Amino acid sequence: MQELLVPRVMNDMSMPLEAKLEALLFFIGGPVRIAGLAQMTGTEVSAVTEALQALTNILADRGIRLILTEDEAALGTAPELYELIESVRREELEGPLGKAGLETLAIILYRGPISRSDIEYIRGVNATSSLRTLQVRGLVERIDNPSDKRSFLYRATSEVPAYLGLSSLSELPDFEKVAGELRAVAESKSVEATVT
Amino acid sequence: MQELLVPRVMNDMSMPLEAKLEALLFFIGGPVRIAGLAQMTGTEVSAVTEALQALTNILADRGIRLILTEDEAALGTAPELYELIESVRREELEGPLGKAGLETLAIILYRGPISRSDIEYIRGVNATSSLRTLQVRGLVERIDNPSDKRSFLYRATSEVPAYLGLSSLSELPDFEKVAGELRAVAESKSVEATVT
Amino acid sequence: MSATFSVKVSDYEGPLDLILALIEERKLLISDVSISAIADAFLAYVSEHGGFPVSEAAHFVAVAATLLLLKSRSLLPVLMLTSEEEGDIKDLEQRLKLLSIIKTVAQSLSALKGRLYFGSGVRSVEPIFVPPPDMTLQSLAAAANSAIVSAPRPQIRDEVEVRKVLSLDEMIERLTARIQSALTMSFRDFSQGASDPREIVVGFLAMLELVKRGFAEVRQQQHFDEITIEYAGAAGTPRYE
Repeated sequence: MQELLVPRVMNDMSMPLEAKLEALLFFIGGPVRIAGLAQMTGTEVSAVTEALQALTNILADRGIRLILTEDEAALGTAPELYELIESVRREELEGPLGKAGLETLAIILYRGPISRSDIEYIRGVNATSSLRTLQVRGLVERIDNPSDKRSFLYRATSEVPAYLGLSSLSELPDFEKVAGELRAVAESKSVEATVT
Repeated sequence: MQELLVPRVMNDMSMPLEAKLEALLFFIGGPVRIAGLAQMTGTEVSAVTEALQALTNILADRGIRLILTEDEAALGTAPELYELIESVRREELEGPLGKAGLETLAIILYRGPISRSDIEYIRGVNATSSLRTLQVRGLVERIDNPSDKRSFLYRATSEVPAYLGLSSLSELPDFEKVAGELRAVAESKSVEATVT
Repeated sequence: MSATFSVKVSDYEGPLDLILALIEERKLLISDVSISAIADAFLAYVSEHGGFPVSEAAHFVAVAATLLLLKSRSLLPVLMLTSEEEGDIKDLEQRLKLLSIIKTVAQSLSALKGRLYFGSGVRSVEPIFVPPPDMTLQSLAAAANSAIVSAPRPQIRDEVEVRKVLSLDEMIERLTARIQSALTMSFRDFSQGASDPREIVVGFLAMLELVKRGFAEVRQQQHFDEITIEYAGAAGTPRYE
């Protein structure tokens, strides 16, 4: 089979930004930072975000879908084709996440970015091993805590919507409702704390 | 506890053959024999050929194109985007490996051939993108796992010891000690797996 | 019996998980009343089951102490809790509510089937060996060591004995001795020497334990009355109501 990248001198100005992003995401194969995409294509982040939205619509009922998180984008196979892909996949099988992993993931999704101690506060158990499992599976990543240099926060990666069969985290079940409920309970705590 | 969401009915029958082929080619990432595609999708070769024609048309002015030879099919980036893709590829090849890349390479050198899950267990983070970079740069290669047909092992290419001036990997600094320690860590993984 | 607070990790994911399970079992809503109602079942469960790993000990003891406070507040009106202790109770209630929401969500996440797979990128491009500038024998050895340093240590699965304020066993011994000598005494007499409300609570629980074991008879004529303890003779067969 001949080279897939057929060298041809041509002005790529004719291609819309969506097409460029699609090609880049396909070539790279995994999640790419939106800021990185802007740099590669020499455009503004806002333009990239807009073009990614357009690409989402273009791919809406295709075999390939766009997966978007706040700052990353990736192409993935359609969730409806899960079983087909699973049948040709040659990677070590990963079992489903256990109760601990799912609960920790849920806390990070609906309350994240969140520190380890806040996760432990909610679950009442040590979170080290759950966080490790989630990191190993690429579902969660550790970032610096902007308000405390010595600690870290955990947040979901673009592997999470892919893992759950969603195109973006906004499709999470009852996202607004649950996040609101959690906020309400958590806030009643801080009110309490200032009163006493 | 009430259900927040009714699980989606996953029925890939609703997806046209083009979409299935697109997903398969995307996931595999390289050329696939048309006979193989027919087998994977459980259809006739003639139906696959026809669907591939349709896919060619669907992708006619997109960032991803279908490349067809007589008996193989692959997805590729649009030829008009050659320069863009080439510049990204160069960038991937140059520059330092960084902490994640170096640690992954070191683990493979001292403890390879090693599975992705063992690397991930040792490092505590997902190894997909490090492994991809190391492979693209010709530092690491993927081989079949003799004890598990469904998985792969990773080992250093012969260029690495040559470049480092070693006639064998056992000449790496503190080889016995470091390899032993890595082995101990990887073994504690299987112990943990049986306990939990 | 072991007087340490312990729970088998395999059954419940820590104290909050156990409390939620007990509340749910009784079809109660989360409130200080329902938490207080399951306190006995909670303490019974933890004294009946085996140990738990070191890493869980701190979480468990903190929650158990708050439960003791709650229980005591509902049973011993003489006990005045500090605002900090009241805060602990409110806090526990809040954590249980948060976790309960999370559990529902986690369940619906596990019901999501199907997933999207990333592509493997374009693989037709032949790898080119380009030695990275930072790849040297030294940097590789350093990287291997740094990977080893942050790698997980083999898990220590020892069980620890956790003592909080006073262990139940110690209290039971003290109570037994005093009951035998005085035959009849009031709980107030018994708890007079206690400085920490938690100590009173442990005493109270120890008393309940004695009743259960058939060592003592406890009488309370009316609500808020003096609680009287009587020696019920030799250690007999345990009684379970």
